[in-house]
Formats: sequence, C-alpha cells, structure tokens
Amino acid sequence: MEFLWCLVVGVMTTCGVFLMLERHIVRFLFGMILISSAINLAIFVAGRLTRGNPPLIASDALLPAAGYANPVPQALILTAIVIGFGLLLFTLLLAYRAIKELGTADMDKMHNTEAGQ
Amino acid sequence: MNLFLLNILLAFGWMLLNGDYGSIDFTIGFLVGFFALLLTEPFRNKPNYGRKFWAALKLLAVFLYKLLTSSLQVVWDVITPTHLSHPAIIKVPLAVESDMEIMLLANLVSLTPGSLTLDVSADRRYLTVHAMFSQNEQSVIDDIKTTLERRILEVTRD
Amino acid sequence: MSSIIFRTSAHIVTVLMLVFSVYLLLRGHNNPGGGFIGGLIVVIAFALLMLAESPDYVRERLVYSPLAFAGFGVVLALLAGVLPLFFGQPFLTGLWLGKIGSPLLFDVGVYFAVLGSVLTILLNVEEELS
Amino acid sequence: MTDVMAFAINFAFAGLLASLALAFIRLCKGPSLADRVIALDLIAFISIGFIGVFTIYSNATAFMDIAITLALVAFLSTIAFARFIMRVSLSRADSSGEKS
Amino acid sequence: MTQWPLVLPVFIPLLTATACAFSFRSHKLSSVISWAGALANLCVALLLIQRVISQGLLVTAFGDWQAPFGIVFVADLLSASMVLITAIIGVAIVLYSTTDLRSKPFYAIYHSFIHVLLAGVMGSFLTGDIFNLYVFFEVMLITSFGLMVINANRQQVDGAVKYVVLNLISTMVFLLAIGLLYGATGTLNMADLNAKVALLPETTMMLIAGLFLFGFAIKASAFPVFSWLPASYHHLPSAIVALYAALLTKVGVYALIRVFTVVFDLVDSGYQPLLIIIAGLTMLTGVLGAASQFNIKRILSFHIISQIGYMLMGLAIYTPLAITGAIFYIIHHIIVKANLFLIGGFLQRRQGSDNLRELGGAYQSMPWLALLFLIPAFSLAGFPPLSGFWGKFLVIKASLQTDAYLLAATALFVSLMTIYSMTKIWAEAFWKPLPDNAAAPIALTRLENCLYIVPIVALAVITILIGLLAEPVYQLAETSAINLLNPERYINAVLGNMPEPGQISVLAAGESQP
Amino acid sequence: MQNRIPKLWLAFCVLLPLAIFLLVGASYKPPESLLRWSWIPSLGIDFSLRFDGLSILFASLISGVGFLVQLYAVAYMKPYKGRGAFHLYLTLFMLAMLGLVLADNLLLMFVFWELTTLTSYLLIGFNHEQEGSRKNALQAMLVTGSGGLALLAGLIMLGEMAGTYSISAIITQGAALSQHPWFTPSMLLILLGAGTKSAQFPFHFWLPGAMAAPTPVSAYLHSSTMVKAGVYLLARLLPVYGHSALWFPLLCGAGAFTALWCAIQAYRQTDLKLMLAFSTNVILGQLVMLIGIGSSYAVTAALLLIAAHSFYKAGLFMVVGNIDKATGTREYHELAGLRAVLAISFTAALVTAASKAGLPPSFGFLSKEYLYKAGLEFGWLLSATMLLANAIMVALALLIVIKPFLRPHHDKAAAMKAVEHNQLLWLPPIILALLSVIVPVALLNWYQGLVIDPAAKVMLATAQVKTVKLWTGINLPLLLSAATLLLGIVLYVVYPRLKPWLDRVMSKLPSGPAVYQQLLDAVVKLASWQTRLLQHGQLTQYSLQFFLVLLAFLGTVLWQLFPLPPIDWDLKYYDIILALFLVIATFAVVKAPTLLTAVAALGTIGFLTTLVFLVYSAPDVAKTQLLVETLIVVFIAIVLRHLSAANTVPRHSALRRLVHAGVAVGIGISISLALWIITAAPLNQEISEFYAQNSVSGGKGRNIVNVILVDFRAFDTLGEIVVVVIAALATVAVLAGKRINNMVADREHS
Amino acid sequence: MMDWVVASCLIAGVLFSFFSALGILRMPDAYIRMHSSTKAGTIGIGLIMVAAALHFQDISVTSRAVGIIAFLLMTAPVAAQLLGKSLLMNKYKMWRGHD
Ligand code: NA
Ligand code: NA
Repeated sequence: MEFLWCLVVGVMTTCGVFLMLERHIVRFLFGMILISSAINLAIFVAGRLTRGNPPLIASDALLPAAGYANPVPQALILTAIVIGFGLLLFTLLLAYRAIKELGTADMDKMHNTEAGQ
Repeated sequence: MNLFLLNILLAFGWMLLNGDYGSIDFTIGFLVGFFALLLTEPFRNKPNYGRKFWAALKLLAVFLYKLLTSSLQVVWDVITPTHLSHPAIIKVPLAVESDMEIMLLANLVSLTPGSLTLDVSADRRYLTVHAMFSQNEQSVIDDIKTTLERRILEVTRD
Repeated sequence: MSSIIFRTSAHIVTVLMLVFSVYLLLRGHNNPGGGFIGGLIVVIAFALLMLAESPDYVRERLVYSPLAFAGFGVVLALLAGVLPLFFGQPFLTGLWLGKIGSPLLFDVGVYFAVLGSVLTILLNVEEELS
Repeated sequence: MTDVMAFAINFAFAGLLASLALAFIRLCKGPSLADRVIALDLIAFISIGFIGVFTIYSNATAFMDIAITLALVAFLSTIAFARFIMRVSLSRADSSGEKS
Repeated sequence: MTQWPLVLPVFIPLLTATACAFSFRSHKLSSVISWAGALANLCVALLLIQRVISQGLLVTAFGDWQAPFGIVFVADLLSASMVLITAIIGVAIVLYSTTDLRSKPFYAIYHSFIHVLLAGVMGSFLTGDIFNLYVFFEVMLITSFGLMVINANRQQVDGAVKYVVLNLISTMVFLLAIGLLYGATGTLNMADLNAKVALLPETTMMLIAGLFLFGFAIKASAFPVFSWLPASYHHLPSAIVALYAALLTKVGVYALIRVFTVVFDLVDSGYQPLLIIIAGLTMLTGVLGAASQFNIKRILSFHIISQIGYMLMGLAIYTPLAITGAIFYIIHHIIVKANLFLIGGFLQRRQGSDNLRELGGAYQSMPWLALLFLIPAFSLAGFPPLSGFWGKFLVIKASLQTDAYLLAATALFVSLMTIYSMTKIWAEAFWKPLPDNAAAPIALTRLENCLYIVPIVALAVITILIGLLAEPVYQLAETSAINLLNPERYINAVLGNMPEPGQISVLAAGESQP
Repeated sequence: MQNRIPKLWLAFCVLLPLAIFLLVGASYKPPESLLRWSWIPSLGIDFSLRFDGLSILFASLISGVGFLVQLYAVAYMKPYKGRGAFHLYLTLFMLAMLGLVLADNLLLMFVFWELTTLTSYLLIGFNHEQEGSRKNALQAMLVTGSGGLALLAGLIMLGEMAGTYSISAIITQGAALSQHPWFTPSMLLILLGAGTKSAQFPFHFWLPGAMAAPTPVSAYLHSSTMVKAGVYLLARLLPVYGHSALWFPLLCGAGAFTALWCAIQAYRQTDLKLMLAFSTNVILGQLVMLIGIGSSYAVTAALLLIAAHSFYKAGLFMVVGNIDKATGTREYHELAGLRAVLAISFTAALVTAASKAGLPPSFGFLSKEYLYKAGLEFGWLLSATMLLANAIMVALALLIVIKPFLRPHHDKAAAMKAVEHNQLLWLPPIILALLSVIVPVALLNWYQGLVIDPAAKVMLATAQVKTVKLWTGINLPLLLSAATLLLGIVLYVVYPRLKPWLDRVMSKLPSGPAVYQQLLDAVVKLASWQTRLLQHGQLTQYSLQFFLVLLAFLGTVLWQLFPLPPIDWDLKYYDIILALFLVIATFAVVKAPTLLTAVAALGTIGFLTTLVFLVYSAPDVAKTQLLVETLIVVFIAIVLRHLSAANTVPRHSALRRLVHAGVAVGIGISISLALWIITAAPLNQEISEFYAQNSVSGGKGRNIVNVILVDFRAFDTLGEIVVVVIAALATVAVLAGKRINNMVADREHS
Repeated sequence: MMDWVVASCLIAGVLFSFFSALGILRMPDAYIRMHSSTKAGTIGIGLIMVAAALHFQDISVTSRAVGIIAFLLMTAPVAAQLLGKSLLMNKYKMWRGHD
C-alpha cells in the first residue's frame, strides 16, 4: 500500500512545486502548505504504513499489540508539523506585510533591495 | 447558583470523558471547569433559571421528532427529480428575550423542518428565517411560535 | 459578527473546549493528546471567543499577555529539562514521583508555550489587520 | 465481525466516500464561496462520520477523540469563512483578493 | 558531571533569551541580562573545549536514553571549537548591539533573538542526531526570519521575502531527506547512520545524499543557490548582518562537513567531482559579484559566498589537509567576516550610508578605525601572517597535492579579486576625501564609541592571534579533520557499548524483531 | 598637526634601521649562519633566519639605505599630514623587507613578501587624497599581488617537491629536483612572482606608476628594496632552477628586453622622477639577465650592480626630491640654474650620475665592466643590447646633471627657493654619493670578502670568483664602456630631435597601464554582467533556478534506479478513494479560480490527510494535522479579508508555466520513485522496538508517540516550542513594524 | 441482535449523510443547500455516533459519541446561521421556486 501513497506524495509535491513557482505570493504559500503536507506524508510512508493499530499500550499491558504502527515517524511528523506551522504563520504574515508595504502581491515585482546592483 | 450547577455538570462531564469516577477526578474536573468558567464568564446577563427538567425533556422530544421529520422531508426533496420547495425569507417576531433563549430558539428553528435561521434583528424583535415550504407564511410563523418558542419559554421561564 | 446566537453559543463552546483541552493535555501520556494538541484546542476556543466578541475581550479574560504564557511554558519546559541535572542525571531525564513526573511538567510547558504563541499571533493578527 | 456488521461497515465506507465525492463536486463547482464553504462544512461532517465508522471497523476507540476535535475545528473554519464573506460584503469590494 | 558543559551552551542562551524578552520594558536590564548570558556562555564554551582537549570526546544522552535511541549531544574538537567561536561572536555582537540597536523599539527582542540564534547555532554544532539537527536549523531559521523583520522598512521586508522563500525550499528538502534516510536505515543518529548507510544500495544512498547536499548547499549559499544571501543581507542592521554573516552560512558548511564525513562518505557518495565544481564556481561567482558592488555590506555579502567556496573546496578535496584547511578557514572566517560587518556598520552609523560613493575621509577622521579595518580586510584577502592566509594556504596546498590545478588557480584568482574588493573599500571609504555632498559625520558619545570599538578590537586581536599562533589552531583543525575522515572514534564514543557496527548491520538487513 | 609628531618616535624610526644595520653586521659570520625558532612546525614553517653573503648584502642595503631614507624623510615629509604614520609604514616595510631576505624558509619568506606588498601599498598611496595615488597604489598592489599568488603556488609546489620549506635544505637538493614533474611549472610560477615584483616586462609599468608616492618612498622602494625582492628570490633559487633549460632563455630574454624597452621609455620621459623610475626597470632587467646567465662573471656582476644601483639610485631620487622641494616641479625643461640653491645636492647628483653613467672610478663603472664581461661570454646580442641600454643611461645621467643644474636660470624656468638649510635633505644623498665612490676605490677587497665570495658560493656552487678589480687593463669590456659613453653623448645630443619621433612611434604601441586598465575594466564588466545574470532580483526565477538544481540532483540519479522493485498491491478500496480525493483536492488548489477557493480546497486536504493518518494508525498526528490545518485556513481567511482586489497579479507566460510544470513533474516523479524504492526494502525497526519496550517501564506512558515527544526525544520538542514561540514574536514584529515605522515617520515629520 | 441495530443505525446514518451531500449538489441555491447539510448532515452523523456507542457499549466511547452529537447540535445551526447572515448581507439572490 506504500506504493499508492508514494504516488500521492509525488502528485502533491508536483502541485506544490508548481504553486511555489507562481508570482502571487499567497499562491506560493499554498504551494508551501501542499509541499509541507506532502513531506509529512512522505515521512509517514517512509516509516511504513500499518492499518488500524495505533502505537498505544493498553492499560493492562506492558507492550503494544503485535503489529503496532511505527511510532517514530509519527513523532517526527508531529515535530515537523508544529515547526512547519510556525514557519507558515510567519510567512503568511510576512506576505501580508509585504503586500501592504510594497503594494503588490507579485513576487517578481518585489525587488527594491536589489535595485541598482 | 446556576454557574455553580454548570460547574458541577462540567466536573461530571470531565469524569465521563475520562472514564474514571473518583473524588480526585471530580476535584480536577471541578477545578478545570471553574477556571474555564472564570476565563469565559458565560451568561453574563443570566436570567433566573428554573429547573424545568420536564419541560426540557418535552422540548427535547419535540425537537428530535421535528428533526427526524424535517430531515426526511429534505431527503425526499433531494431524491425526487423535481424541486418541490417554495422558499421564502420570513421575519418571525420574537417573544423570547434573553441571549440564551434567542440562541436556543434560533438553533432549534434551524434544526427543524423547512426553516433555517439567517439572522436576529439588532433590536432582538424578530428572527429572519429562510423557509423551504412557505406556501403560507403565517403558518410557518405560527408553527415556530407555538411548538418551539412556547416550549422554550416553558423551560426557561418560571 | 455581532450575532447574539453566535456570541452566546461561542461562550458555551469555549468553556467546553477549554475543559476538553486540559483533558487532552493530562491524558496525553497514555492516550492520543498531549501538550501541543491541548494547546491548539485552547487557541481554537479563544479564536471562537475572539470572533464572537473581540480581541480586547479575550485579552481581558486572559489577564496576562499570551506571550507571558508562552514564556512561562518555555521556562517550565527548560525547568523540566534542567531539574535532573541537579540529581546528576542527564538533561531531560524523567524524574517521577508516583504518577507525576518531569515529562508531564515538560508537556505542560509545551501546552503553555503553544497556546501562548499561537494566541499571540491570533490576537495580533486580528488587531493589527483591522 | 459478523457478516451483517461487515456489510454495514463496507456500505458505510462506500456511502461516505460517495458522499464525499458529491460534496467534492460542489466544492469544485462553487459557484459562490458560500457554496464551497457549505461543501467544506459537509466534508468535515462526513469525515467525522468516517472516523466513527473507522473506529468501529478498527476497534481502536482512541480514534473517537479525533472526531470530537474535528467537530470543534470544523465549526471554527466555517465561521472564519462566513466572516470573510461578510467582510467582503461590507467593504463592497467584489471578490477582493481573490483573483490570482 | 559531563552533562553540564554540553547542555549549557544551548540552555544558557535560551534562558537568557526568555529573561531578555520578559525584561523588555527596561533597556538597561535587558542589556545587562544579555551581556551576562553571552559572557556566561563564553565561559562555558571555554570550559567545554578545555574538557574536550583534556578528556577527549564528550557525549551526553538526553533523558538518559543512549544512542541511537535517544538524542545525544557530542562535543568533539570540531564542535567544541565551533561552539567557542560562536560564543565569542555572541559576546561581540551583544556588546555591539547594545549601542547599534539602542534606539530601536524592539530592543529587548533583538537581544532575545540573538541568544536564540546562538542557541540554534550551538545546538547544530553539538547535536549528534540528524533530526535534532533539523530542529536546530529551524530554530536558527525562524530566529533569523524574526531578526530580519524587526523594525523592518520596505527594503528589509522585500529582502526578507526572498530570504524566507528561498530558505524554505532548503528546509523542506532537508526534512524530506531526513524522512527518506529514516525510511531507508531506520535510524536518525549520525554515528549509527554511518554503518547503516554503507549497506544501502548505491542509488538510494546517492538520492538521499543528493537531497542533503542540495539542502545544505542553499544554507551554505553555494553556487548556484546563493541568491537569497545578496538579496537580503545588506539592508539589515549591522549587528544582525554581522551575526548572520559570521554564523549562518557556516552552519551550512559545518553540516555539509559533518554529514559528508560521518554519515555519507563524500567519495563513496559520488558527489565529489560535483562539489569540486560547485566550490570553484561559488568562489568565482561570489567574488565577481563583490567586484560589481559599491555598498560595503553588499560587497561583504558577496564575499561571504566567495569564501564559502574556499571551505567547500576544502571539503570537496577530501584529504585530511584539505579538511583541515576548510575547518581553519571556517574558524578564521567567522571572526573576520563578523568584524568587517561591524566596522562597516560603524561607518554607516557615522556617515548614514554604506555606499562607497558617499563615504570617505575615514582615514583622516578615524585613523584607529582605519588600522582596525586593515586587519580583517587583509586577513580576508589572505595576507600572511593574518588568519586568512593559513586557510587559503592549506586548501591550495591540498588542491595542488591532489592535482586539482584549475581549482587552485581559481582559488588564487579569487584571492586576487578579494584584494581588489578590500582595497576598494579601503580606498573609497578611508583614503578618499569625504565627498562634498556627503553629510557631516554624526558625533557619537564616548560610551557609544567604546561599545562599537571594543568588539571590533577584540575580534581584530583574535584574527592576529589566530594568524600568529597558527600552530595550535592548525593542530586543532587537523585533529578534527583526521577524526572526521576516520569517524570510528566518534562512532564508538556515541554508541558506547553497543554491539559492533557489523552486528547492527546484520540486524538492519534481517527481519525486524518480533 | 604635522609638527606635533613626537620627536621620540622619529628618532626611533631613524635609529632602528641603524641599529639593525649594526646588529646584522655584527652577527654575520661568513660564510653563513642560521637562527631558528619554531613557529608552525606542523606546516614545516619555522621562523628561521639565514645570514650569508647574499642575504647580508640585501640586509645591509635595506637597513643602511633605510637609515638614510628615514633620515631624509624626517626632513622631506615635514609639511605632510600624518607623517607619523608614514614613518610607521616605512619602518614596517623595512622590517618586512629584512624578513624577506633573511628568511630561510620559503613560506616565512612569502609571509614577508606579502607584507612588503601590503606596506608598499600604504606607502605608494600615501598621498591618498589624490585619486591618482590611490589608483597607482592599487595597480602596484594588484600586479605584485597577482605575482605573489603565483609565487605562493610555486613555492608550495617547490616545498612539496623537496619535502621541506627550508631554503637551506632545498638548495642542497639542487639538481635532484629537476626530475620532478612539477619542476618546470613551479619555476614558471616563481618566475611570475619574481617578475612582477621586480617589474619585468610586461609587468614593468607598475613601478613608474608607483612614483605617485612621496620621494623618500621611491628612494627606498625603487632603489634598493622592494623591486629587488624578485631579483633576490631569483638569486636565491638559482641553485635550484639554474638546472632548467628554460632558465637561461627566459630570464635573459625577459631581462634584456625589459632593460632595452624601459631604457627607451626612460629616454622619452620629461619628469625626472619618472626617468629614474624607468631606469630602475633597466637595471632590474639587467640583473634578471645576469642571474639568467648564471655564470661566475654574471653572478659577480649582479652582486656589484645591486649595491651600485642602490647607492646611486637612492641618491638620485633624493636629489630629485630636493629639486621638487626647491621648485615644485620635476619637469626638466622647467628647471634651470639650480646649482645656486642646491649646491650640495648638485655635488651628490654629479657623483651619483657618474655612477649611473658608469664613469670610472664609480661603483657603476665597476658593475658595468663585469656586466659586459658576463655578457660577452654569451655572444654579441646580449652585449649589444646592454650597450644600447647603458648608453641611454649615460644620456640620462647627462640630462639630469646638465639641464637642471648647469643651464643658467632663465625666465621661463620655475622659481626656486633655498631648501638646503635643512641638513637632513642633503646629508643622505651626499653620503650615498660618497659611498658610490669609496666602495669601489677603497673597500673593494672588504666587499669581496664579505659579500661577493660567500654570496657567489651560495648562488653558484661551481663559482670561480675572481678578485674584483677596478682596473683590469685595456680589454674588450673597457672598450665597450668607452663606446657606451660615446654613444650616450650622441644620444644626449640628438635627444631633442629623437624624442618627438620616439613619442610618435611609441604612442602607437599599447602601454602597460592602458592594458592593465582595460583588463581591470573587463573584469569589472564581466563581474557586473555575471551579477546581473545571477542576481537579477526576480524571486520566482530564483525559485525556478533552485528547483532546477534540485531536479538535476534527483534526475541524474534517477536513471540508475531501474529496474524498479515490484509493486505491492495490498490495497483497500477506501485507500484508493482517499488517495484519489487527495489528488483531486490537490489539483483543485492549483486550478482554483480564486484564492479563497484554493483555501477551501486546502482545508479539504487537511481533512483528508487527517483521514489518511487515521487509517494508518496515527491518531496523534491526525489530530495535530487537523488542528494545524484548520488554524492555517482560519489565519489565511483572516488575512485574505484584509487584502484588497488591487493585488491582482498577472500569471507567468504560457511557456514559462510549461517549464514550471515540467520541473514540478520531474521533481514529483523523482520523489515518488525515491520513496517507492526506499519503502520496497524492509525497515530496521530496532528503535521503535526499543521505544515500545521502554514506554511503560521507562517513560511511564502508554501513548508511545507522546512518550517519544516528552521523553525519548524530548529535546526535539524543546526546540520545536522554541520555534513556535519565536515565530509568535517574529509575527508580532512583522505586523507591528509598519505601524511603528509610520509612528516614527510621523514623529519626524512633526 | 445488537449488530443488527448497529448496522441499521450505520446504514441509516450513512444514507442521511449521502442525501445531505446529494442535496448540496442538487439543490438550486445556497440557502436550500444549507438546509440539506445542516439537518441531514447532523442527523446522519448523529446516527453513526449512536451506532458507535451501541457497538462498543463502553462509557468512554459513549460519552464521546454523546459529546459529538451535542456539540454538532450546538454548532451546526450557528455555523449555518452565520453563513446565511453573510449571504443576506451579500444580497444573495434566492431561488424562488418554479412559479
Ligand atoms: Na427533489
Ligand atoms: Na428548521
């Protein structure tokens, strides 16, 4: 079943990259959200998929039920999601400020800094 | 007093959620609920609540019945090839006054057949309702006022 | 947004969410949940309240600046980390007193850090943009 | 798992996924933002239902919490969208910031 | 008690940052806290390197979960010396910021961010876990975003957009690479990865290594993925750009060095020829970029890229001598580049501009500053016996030894162009008389002057010391390089009493345990 | 300001060279001695000094002439600003020069070599408020600097070949090194270094340019010190590279051509200082030629010429400096009748010019005799060239003496003022003039024993050094000397007619500075072009560039992936449908007509990924993903509310979008394949096993993921909350920034 | 026996959900689509939750199911009301039937 999700990751990445190359800064952000999701999914898939057996230990057991899902990628993704969330919020509001300050949402029109080089 | 009751209810809700029933859990739940209430301070203009359990249960029963029938009515309209409805936007005058009552009525109106609350007027005098089967506007208004509003008032007023 | 219906239900829903968040935080060690999820639910609760009322109303309810909560959270987490060092154990080693342990303290730190931070962003966004 | 349960669960999955598909079409078709938001709201509902069914299917009760969480947040996002639509109407700028 | 000196380099800055943020109402209080934190950190860094020199590699496993299960901090000579240099820069920048940023509304937050950034940098240097490295990279990244936008004007916002957009690409690729690496090996500990990566099929290994190389190359601002740096650095406040210039790209290079020695073997990964080309082009494009600029900060920004090329060159050649050179170069460059930006910032503060066309007369008005400028400038240009010469000498010698003549020639040409740039700044800002249309210099108070000059002097003295006492620094770099190329010691120290690497690999190849 | 220089500092600067002169002299025990301190032993770099004939010759010239120049500068620089620094630079330069000639370690020598470049830069640009000075200083820096870099490479190669950087040790290896493949390359590189420093054609032009410096600098750098560093290096390495077949033709060719070419250039000059500068080039050419010849005679001639030139050229520069001081000009046709005010300088000029012209019994005569002797061993061509060059020297010597001093003063000539009341202005040149005569007449034996014999031995193991005599009877060299004199007089006489013709011819030839400037401009132009190309400011193009590189990284490996592993079709229908929905929603984001629609689609993706995480047993991730995605959607909705419709952005051209699509698809496929290949192999679950086993016992928790987050890998989580908190602060900053900027702007307005 | 009850609850719930989705697709205007999603959706999910509660018969699941239902009853109409209000403010043109 990993194969299917490899494909989905590929599609999400493709669309994410495509959006990240667009001129509208908000659409860039959408691309970034897509790629973040794709990468989280990729990490998840890379840790192998297990159906319906979360890595929880029953209150009367010392070990999880056999065939439990790999908890490591889950923990990694959690950290990555949170970090990505912080980065994304910042980027979103930076984009807002840039649009307000520079008067355009077009990333290619934002070149005050490199003028005169 | 009502806040205290609500707090106790929250504590029980806490125990329910935890699936643990002990004095420690109750205390924790109570404290958590206490702080939650402290933070949000709901029902600032609280009316004098009566404990009208019976009225409330009746309200609930009526409501569930209406919900089911209304759903079936909608489903029927959905699955039949033609659109049966005669929609209209209707202003329903209100007898209820407090925030809580208005909310309750508005939500119940939304969840019952053929009507959907769209707005409350700024002076709280009437609800704006979208009615799906409004061949006769007055019957829609009467239906809301007699079945829902009356029963709500039974619950909330002494 | 000044709808009576929304405001009234938002108050109720917020209370429920706050309770739910603490519940998720405390049981997170044994069941799905934990500081981060709990913290985010607090944020959603206050987001509702903010949408129903106003950012100022939320700030008033919170008493302290949300950033202070965030700082408090970081300090708690750092404290949970550094505590074992005084017992000659490595940074962030779990110290347990019955059911209460430094990892839980750490998780509470996460809870506060997250709710403080995201609330800060939320309130600032609402205030600065309007 | 009994046959009847297996059937019910399979039926549930299929039905919910079909519902999802329908909601999807509305999401893509629009035409107004409100229509899309309604679709999104319903997708959240269907997802809650899916989680319920999946909980029964997998016997992992831990998943029920996700349903609650989903219910909580779906409400918030719908409200945020509603607010957006209101604001747009207030400022009378047609489809502001929407053209890409 | 080995844990303390390993943890404190991250712990102190984080605590200091929190304290600074809480004391935002009083500039004085936050300054004092910031100074205290920076100095305490310097002491810890000194203690750490002393420990490492006397006891060898230090390892602490957080939560007492041994590697490869938990996260470890490892201080080998390289890490410890990088931490020390970072702590030195920290003190210098904090002092300088006290006056340079004093009038800014977010003064305390600046200090807070500076400390978090230092924590991120030191964490990156110390960590022995690849995912933890990612986390520290993110700490650095978000902090650098923050520092970039505090009190930002139009240009800064514009630069910040580019910086953020392009760095996010790097971050994402880095994360993806870690995910794939975990999927392929089942571990995240760098020491543990060493053996497990060796068992991977070659193509898998190359794919993952390529992703790491790409991600770190952006961080290090290597050709052709350096555009974010010249687009964003030059409008930043001087203290901040000095901090960035000194540390951020170097962490990228450090990560490249660490990952492509301990985790992947650069030669085995197949990327050595490519890296050689990248190194050469990085040097060349960077220095040419500088030659076309007329603002001090822009010139210096492009020179960061160019000098990164030298460091990459050291890594690319991949002999002990070359890596020694790279490490020597990193140490030298951190000090020197920070100092140049500090001096540029001082000129800008006095003159209100860093455009060479609007500057002049500094030789007359501030002869001592002129002298102080000469030291880092000609060190950067690779004049002996200043620190930059030895780094240059080592990498060129290494490239000649490996018959990489074109690379050596490029490095020499780049060195010449660096001389050109440095003399350009010198001639225009110091020698040239002040243009008639230029504004009169701002008079600074004695204390302000002092706070500006003390860090500059200190860094200049360190530059001279590194140059004159090159032997111990060389020893340090050489030992580090040898240990990097023979990571067994590192691996054994980290994995402790784990089974032999061979046994782990058997486990890796076989079925997972029940 | 300028008069406030502490006397003590001046005294120190003057006396230091004298002290060094005496110390060096006293510590010298022929034939050679060595001092060694450890510096960077790991790199084979010692601080080792070598005292032998060659180094002692240079060291004593550097310190001796240095003393006189410092003395002269005390007087000369009096009106200059910042002359304290001038003396500092001069002293530092001298120390660097001393280090260069005394070093017994190639790299130590290089250290000093570069220090002379640096300090000479400061000296040449001393009059830095004039643009010309700055430009010429840079020119000298870049030309000698580039040579220095070549030299570094050459020295490293030489050190590698020999296995040591110790000069003594390398010299003893001598011929053995010539078998090494690096022998010739390293020689060429070193020659490049020496050639630039010693201003050999085509690098000769920086030296006249360096005349922008105050005259004491010229008297020092361009007579006895810096320009001779290259000569010194060649002499030092003669035992190593003399074995090369290229050595003789290269050095003789370059040297002879430089001598002739620069002689003609010198002949054309009207500025006395420039005239001297070009004639310095001539001597340097001759010295290089002599070392290239490398015979006993040649070595002897070189050792004589080095000293002779130092004396007379330093003296002449000082004389010209005095002329400049007295009249404010150095153009000879504006000068006349200077004998009246510069009587002592005239005497010095007379003697030093005689030495320059090679009149017996001056030092110049002696060195020229030996030059001819050495040249004659190798046929007429070299000798004829030298004869022509020397004849021009004679003409110039005549010119320098006759035009300013012996012509009667006339109206058109520049006004003069008396300057010789300051003894320090005439004392040093007269001492140098005296030395030019005394050494050949009285101290020749002493010079031979102390310098020529040991130095020749060092340079040439086989040297058969004859006793140097002023008078060796009437022989061919003497006749050539006479011919030189005659020709020189002729050239002086025809000078007025020859010069215009020469100017016409030469102006058609490319000039050194012009070529240098064109080269520099070309590099700067290339730099600007490249920077415009790479740093164009178009953000999406940068992104495209980055992604293209990523694609290149992935794509090159991709071809090697085949054959691919088999596909494991263990799928449920809801897997496929979920995946399908996810894909559709993803496309919906891309195709969405409005931003808000895209946000709605993103929200859907959030719900769907939640379901995916749910289905594959990750409840914590599902919850977090859900919360985060929802909050993101909420935040975007809030932000979009406040962006106006004015922000419509045109899309890229269709072609560009096609390229984007291509890149995106390429990257997507690569990542899919990579992930597939990785997941097709079994995973080592060692670590998750460990976590599962220790979760309850060690972590006291039953949610393994949470135990990882707060215990096993809590450190990551600590970093993560730091990121979130900083993100919050940064967001506050980015949002408040505009308001604060406006506030500040308002405050400044009011 | 319980299986049958659970199964019928499930199927009924899913049917309600499906019709609600069909409704938002088929209905002529946004107001009527909201009727469909709010009512049918709520009851559909409610029934599925009842099924879950009955299936597990476990206090923690039941409490959650009840919580979800209560929460939906409380929020769904509010969300619909706000959306409706926004439509009103936008002067959204209502579908008026066939006549
Ligand atoms: Na119908
Ligand atoms: Na209704």
